[in-house]
Amino acid sequence: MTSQDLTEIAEQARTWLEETWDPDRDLVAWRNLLADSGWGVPQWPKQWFGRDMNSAESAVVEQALASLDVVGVAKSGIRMLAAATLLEHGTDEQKKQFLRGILTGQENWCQLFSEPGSGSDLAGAITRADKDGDRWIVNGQKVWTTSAHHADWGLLLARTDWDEPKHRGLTYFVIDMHQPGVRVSPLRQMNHHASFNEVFMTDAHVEAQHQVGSLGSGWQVALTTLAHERRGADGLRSPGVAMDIKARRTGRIYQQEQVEIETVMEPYKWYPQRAGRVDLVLPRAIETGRVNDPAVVQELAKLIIMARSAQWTAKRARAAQQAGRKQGPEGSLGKLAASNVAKLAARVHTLIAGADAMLEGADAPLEGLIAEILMSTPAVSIAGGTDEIQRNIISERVLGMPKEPRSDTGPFRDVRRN
Amino acid sequence: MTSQDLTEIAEQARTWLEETWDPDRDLVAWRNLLADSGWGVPQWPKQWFGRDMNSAESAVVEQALASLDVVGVAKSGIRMLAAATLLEHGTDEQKKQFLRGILTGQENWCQLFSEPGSGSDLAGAITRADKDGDRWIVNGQKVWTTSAHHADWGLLLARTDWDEPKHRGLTYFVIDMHQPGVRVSPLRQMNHHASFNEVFMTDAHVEAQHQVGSLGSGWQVALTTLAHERRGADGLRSPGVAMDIKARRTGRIYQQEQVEIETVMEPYKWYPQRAGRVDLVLPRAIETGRVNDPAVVQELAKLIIMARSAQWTAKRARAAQQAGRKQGPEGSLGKLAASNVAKLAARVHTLIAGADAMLEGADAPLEGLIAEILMSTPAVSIAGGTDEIQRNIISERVLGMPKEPRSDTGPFRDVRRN
Amino acid sequence: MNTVTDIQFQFTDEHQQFRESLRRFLKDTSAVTSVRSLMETESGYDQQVWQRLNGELGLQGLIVPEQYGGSGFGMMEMGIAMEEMGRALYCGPFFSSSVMAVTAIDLIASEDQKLRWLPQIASGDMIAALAVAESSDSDLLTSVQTCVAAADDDEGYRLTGNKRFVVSGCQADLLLVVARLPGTSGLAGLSVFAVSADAPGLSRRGLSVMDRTRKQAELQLDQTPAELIGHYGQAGRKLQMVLDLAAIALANEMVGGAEKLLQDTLDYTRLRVQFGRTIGSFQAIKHRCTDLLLAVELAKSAAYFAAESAGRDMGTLAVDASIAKAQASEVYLLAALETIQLHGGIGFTWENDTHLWFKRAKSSEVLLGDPVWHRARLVKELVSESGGQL
Amino acid sequence: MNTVTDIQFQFTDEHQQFRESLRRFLKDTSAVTSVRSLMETESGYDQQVWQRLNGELGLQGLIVPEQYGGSGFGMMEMGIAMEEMGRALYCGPFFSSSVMAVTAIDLIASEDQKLRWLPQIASGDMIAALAVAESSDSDLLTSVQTCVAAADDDEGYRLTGNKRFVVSGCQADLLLVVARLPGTSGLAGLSVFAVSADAPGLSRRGLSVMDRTRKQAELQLDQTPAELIGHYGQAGRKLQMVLDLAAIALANEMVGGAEKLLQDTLDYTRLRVQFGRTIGSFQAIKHRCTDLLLAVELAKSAAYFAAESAGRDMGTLAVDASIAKAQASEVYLLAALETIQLHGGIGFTWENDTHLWFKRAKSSEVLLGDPVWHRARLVKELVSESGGQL
Repeated sequence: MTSQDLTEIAEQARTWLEETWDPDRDLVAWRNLLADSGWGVPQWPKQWFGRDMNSAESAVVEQALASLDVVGVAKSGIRMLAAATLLEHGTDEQKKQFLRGILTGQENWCQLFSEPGSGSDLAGAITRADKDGDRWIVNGQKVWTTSAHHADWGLLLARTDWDEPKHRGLTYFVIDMHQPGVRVSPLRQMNHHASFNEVFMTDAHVEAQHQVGSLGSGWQVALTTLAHERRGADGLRSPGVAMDIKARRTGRIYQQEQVEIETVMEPYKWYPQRAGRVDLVLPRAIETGRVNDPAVVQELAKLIIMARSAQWTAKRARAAQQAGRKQGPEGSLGKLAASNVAKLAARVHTLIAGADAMLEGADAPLEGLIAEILMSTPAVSIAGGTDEIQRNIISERVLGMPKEPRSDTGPFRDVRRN
Repeated sequence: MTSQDLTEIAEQARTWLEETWDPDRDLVAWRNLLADSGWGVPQWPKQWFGRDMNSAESAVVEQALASLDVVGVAKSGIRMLAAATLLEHGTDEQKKQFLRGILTGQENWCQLFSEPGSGSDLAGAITRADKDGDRWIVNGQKVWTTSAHHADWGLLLARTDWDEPKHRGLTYFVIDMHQPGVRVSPLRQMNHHASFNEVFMTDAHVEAQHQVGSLGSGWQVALTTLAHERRGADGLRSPGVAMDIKARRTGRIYQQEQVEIETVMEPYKWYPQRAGRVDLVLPRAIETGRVNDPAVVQELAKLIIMARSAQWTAKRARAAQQAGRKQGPEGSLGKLAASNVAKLAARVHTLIAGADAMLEGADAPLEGLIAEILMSTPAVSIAGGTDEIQRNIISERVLGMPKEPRSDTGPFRDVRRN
Repeated sequence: MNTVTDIQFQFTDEHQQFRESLRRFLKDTSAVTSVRSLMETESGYDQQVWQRLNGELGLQGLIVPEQYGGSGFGMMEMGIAMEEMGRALYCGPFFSSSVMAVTAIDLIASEDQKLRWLPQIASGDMIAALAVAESSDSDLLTSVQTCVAAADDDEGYRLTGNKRFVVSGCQADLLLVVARLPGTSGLAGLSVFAVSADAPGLSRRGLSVMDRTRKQAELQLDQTPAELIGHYGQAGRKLQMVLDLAAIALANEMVGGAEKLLQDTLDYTRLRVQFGRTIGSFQAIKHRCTDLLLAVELAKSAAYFAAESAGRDMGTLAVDASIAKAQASEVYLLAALETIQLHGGIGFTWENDTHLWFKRAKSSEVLLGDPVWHRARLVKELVSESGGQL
Repeated sequence: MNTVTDIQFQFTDEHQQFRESLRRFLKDTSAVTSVRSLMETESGYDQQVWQRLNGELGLQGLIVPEQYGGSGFGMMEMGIAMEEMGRALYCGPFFSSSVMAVTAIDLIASEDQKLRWLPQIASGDMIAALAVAESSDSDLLTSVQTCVAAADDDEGYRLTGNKRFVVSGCQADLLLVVARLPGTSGLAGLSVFAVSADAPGLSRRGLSVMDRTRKQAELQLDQTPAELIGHYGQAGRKLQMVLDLAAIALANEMVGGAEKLLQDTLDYTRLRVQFGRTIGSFQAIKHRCTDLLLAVELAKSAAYFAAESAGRDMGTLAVDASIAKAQASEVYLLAALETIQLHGGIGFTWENDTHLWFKRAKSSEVLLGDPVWHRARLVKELVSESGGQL
């Protein structure tokens, strides 16, 4: 790949965009054009709305879109996880049925993996799918399902064979969320938000043609989804569109997109508080005068040191990656570091707030923001894999420490479970 | 038991002591008298130098001895562990041979349990004893043996059967330390002291009659020794004779006893520093002016709070015991608490010392005492069972949490080891 | 028996019986379902249970001297009561009325005032609250700015100022308000005044608190008529003792809550299976539970010691209170965080009960002085004891 | 390539080669057996290795500008060198001479002085040391009391006072001594003076230090003749920069040591079998090693960042240095304590090597300011940056 080629690609994309892009188009109509042109997801295969491009090439295209502030294909929520999974493991029929709706944003998705009995141990799912003629009958309960209440389709992991070992008895399906056998119920959190749902499936149906991957390969297929989920989690943290660009925008497509973003981002609006809002700590300490207490200063400093070091560690990992070096341990520590930062931030916010830490809502500092931090930070060390699971994984994969003896081998039927 | 009886016993002991005690007697001669009278170890059986007394009765006798400042039988070192083990598991012949020498202090003992390959896992000992006609041939290495260099006899745990499971292939012996096959080598610590030894046994001999308990019962016998060791560890922490009493003493027996004590206590002289010397912290902070730094004050306060709470927890356990209530969790936490206190104390001593924490010896604060604290506290969480082992034990025995799956069952020959 | 007897931690069989009967009572009357429904009400407590608490256990007058209609018990018994209430997250104005207000009246009020108020408080018929704090500052007394002035008619006094964080302030019939003589600072010039709940110039408002199981109020006083309690401008030292006794009671409540959380965690880890094993069999979990046990037991010892010692030696009250409160604050919060963590996702839900205790822990941490303040004061007291200077 | 490029952490292949060649060199010349024998000698280092360090790697002049005979590299390269030396516990006056003294001369001295001293230091022929501290106080500069007076003969100056904790002070040929104009305080009135090792009125004595792998000295100066470096009484701010650069170098050394200890621990837990399993397979040990890894990696990032940033933006030097030093101090000590603990009894013996690094960690923790001081300063700098007042 020479930079010559890249320049050509950029040129080509820009030409098409300049001809086609119109901010007053309808959002779905535009995205259909994007999908058909292959410029919306150039890294996808040619026969499926893409252009078979590598990451360097598609980065160039992305830049071309960004430079014109063009609205892209729908990427929010877990739709891109669904797409990646279907592209890798789906049948042509499935790709034909689902990929376009994913890109246009007309159909929403959710992920049905976690269960009340299998939080850390996802492969221990006991939601069952039993074959009944041409379809599957699904019974069980899923949990922690973001956006299940406006999802059209669900990525479902269900047990189809109880005699195989745990990881080998699962099958992966796409389930229609709009059917009587599926009930979605919001799950309120201790911080008053309700970002997740429980999903109850009682004799719910899945068509045989909506099985993804072969029978019993569900765990392998799920790993694809999970790998993309991790990448997506990084994406969530990336900065959005700059304010000045936003201010310049006119056109109904932007309004339509904004509505879409607000709906999708609704469950995540407390996430910055969950992370501890380290940015607020120094200004708060100055404004309350607590910065004059050397005991408070020590804790404040510990937090700033930890938070900056965590950022630097992430940068160090990216720099090494960009320089083409193999990943060192620094690349695996982000989640654990974030968890420590959030915990310490809650301590420091309490120290600064003093008795005001007892308040919430309008009476509380920053109109309840501090209270939201204090009530939300405990989630960081749990959501998306507990700190304990993180430590297991890092100790084995990064430090190369030996695995513990396992207690869950053998036929799943005989494995102890909740 | 009425208090009438107890008064009578006290009277009886006092009468005998007043008749017999003479501080100008020779130490060994006096202890022989004590042993023969049964007043030296009244809780021991009548036929073995005791009076079959219960703990309330023997406490009364002990008080009578103390009130006259009478020198008691030799109790130092691990001789009382040897005695307790022999009394419970030894043959009459063994008791006859060893008990008197233990009480008079003429013979010294050491404990040969730990090995380089079995520190936390004492029952994993691989020192072997092989039967050779009328005696046992011992080969192997022991470690962490206090006072091995002036011991006459050793309490030895050795493997006699490699086909039995770990805990069942061990046998307990008394080994003569004065023989060519036994070599004692001091083990220097990072704090410059050398309180322990390595003991190398190469074709060392043990007479058949010096086997304690039955073949293969070594672990059971060792548990007796270890139970008394824990009690002894508490004893080590108990206050010695008050200074004013010491000052009043005249008589050669006291001098002889003093020499004995100094020899025996030599390996332990850094133990107060190992525990962190919390007593020094506030005076040092005041004297250095560091008490004026609010950041230092916070750490100081944390230490004082932890140390006092640990003391109170021990008192609470004793009070409950004395009130006849069954032991609560508070009784099992002393060692872990002491370990946390020592760790924090080292931090606080460093904070107070500032750059002086780099020094040792005469240049250093308190003539090196602070340096000794800093170099000794890391031992608290290891010696006598690591914190990790403590946590395993407490979680299972006190909290009733389930055991982990074991990897060391089956014939010892097949168990993975160092 | 000729054994060395420790003077501390002398819980008797009667203490044990008291604890057990209270625990039974609270199990019946303060189940978590009740707590959940009460916390959403305005008053925040069940009037009937409050009456039974007096009728069946005489608890409201636990530390009220017998001559004023109470049971005449001390802080050790109060410690037990608070510990059990903390365990059950009992919702009611007990801490405010029967601990803070009773202690203040008992230490500061005149004989006449005691006769007027204590019997009613002891019977549970009157609810009283102590209003000290005005800001987020941990140094409650020195930060008092509410001002007292003699009334125009020369009868009584008038108070002007704002009070915050008044525990059960909206529920109280009688408000004990700390105010300062103009021009004074620190502990000097402080007095306590009685203000009737319907006094003119008083407005009360429920604060929006994170811990809904313990209501707090904001008071605004504007030339509000008030009756002096005790001697004019000289209550500073006594008030510090009142706050210390309250902190000790609170510390006992907190260790009760912490122990309850530890127990929940142990129960859960013994039941919850992941990877074919109960999670309580994983070594990392076992070690953390052990560390939590250690923390809770140390905090209990300090809370018990302070309560027992308060009945014997008021000279060490400040030190004991600060040790107990600082430590209970850290440990209760730790217990709450560990309980959430070891429950996994479910521990973060509203449906799971842990957050109720978490919010009580968070709240108690900063009520009556945060741990940093208590630690600083502890060392200050020890240094002055030791004759050193700080 | 069209990807966002981070400006930090740009280690090049040349950096990697430099690191590797130094690591190989130290593996050969600074094996722990050598360290053990050198630390018991008076000079504390191997003269031959010192010469090879210059001859083969040109290390002594690493950050000496090229016009003075050095390699003209920056703190990023120095960070690598120090990290590798910390890993190997290299014994020699490198930190003193090639970091502290070179930086001081480079930032403060006149052209003439640079020409006189830097080439000799760069070649390893002259060893220089910087003498600042006089007490245990972490605020090295403000606590300077060593006094300067004009010499009677009006030629040069005379210094009187005591210096402590002078790294390689007994090994140095040239001593750079910080002294104060009478009547000044804080950073005002400070100068640096060159004092020859054989100057009259100077006596040197090796301090008895816990970390025998890095010698320290006490200096007594009694009317000792000295040559002024730079401008009279105006070196305060520059000296603070020198100390910050030294702290950054030290932080890099420390993370090298910490990483070495982590590696030792991992190696040991993978080999050591107890209860029929390697202890590294026990979950509690795995989690602790992971937490240690996290700590070490964060500290490395901060140390690397500070070193790299020092070459780019001296405006954030104080902040970067304090972050790096405070964190490296905590982490190195943690690593040492965990390494001892996870080795069990053997980890506490003299025979095991861990204590050598433990003592270096303990020592580095309080050298050039303890973590409490650095944290306080960090916040002070950030507040003043943000325009707030402290």
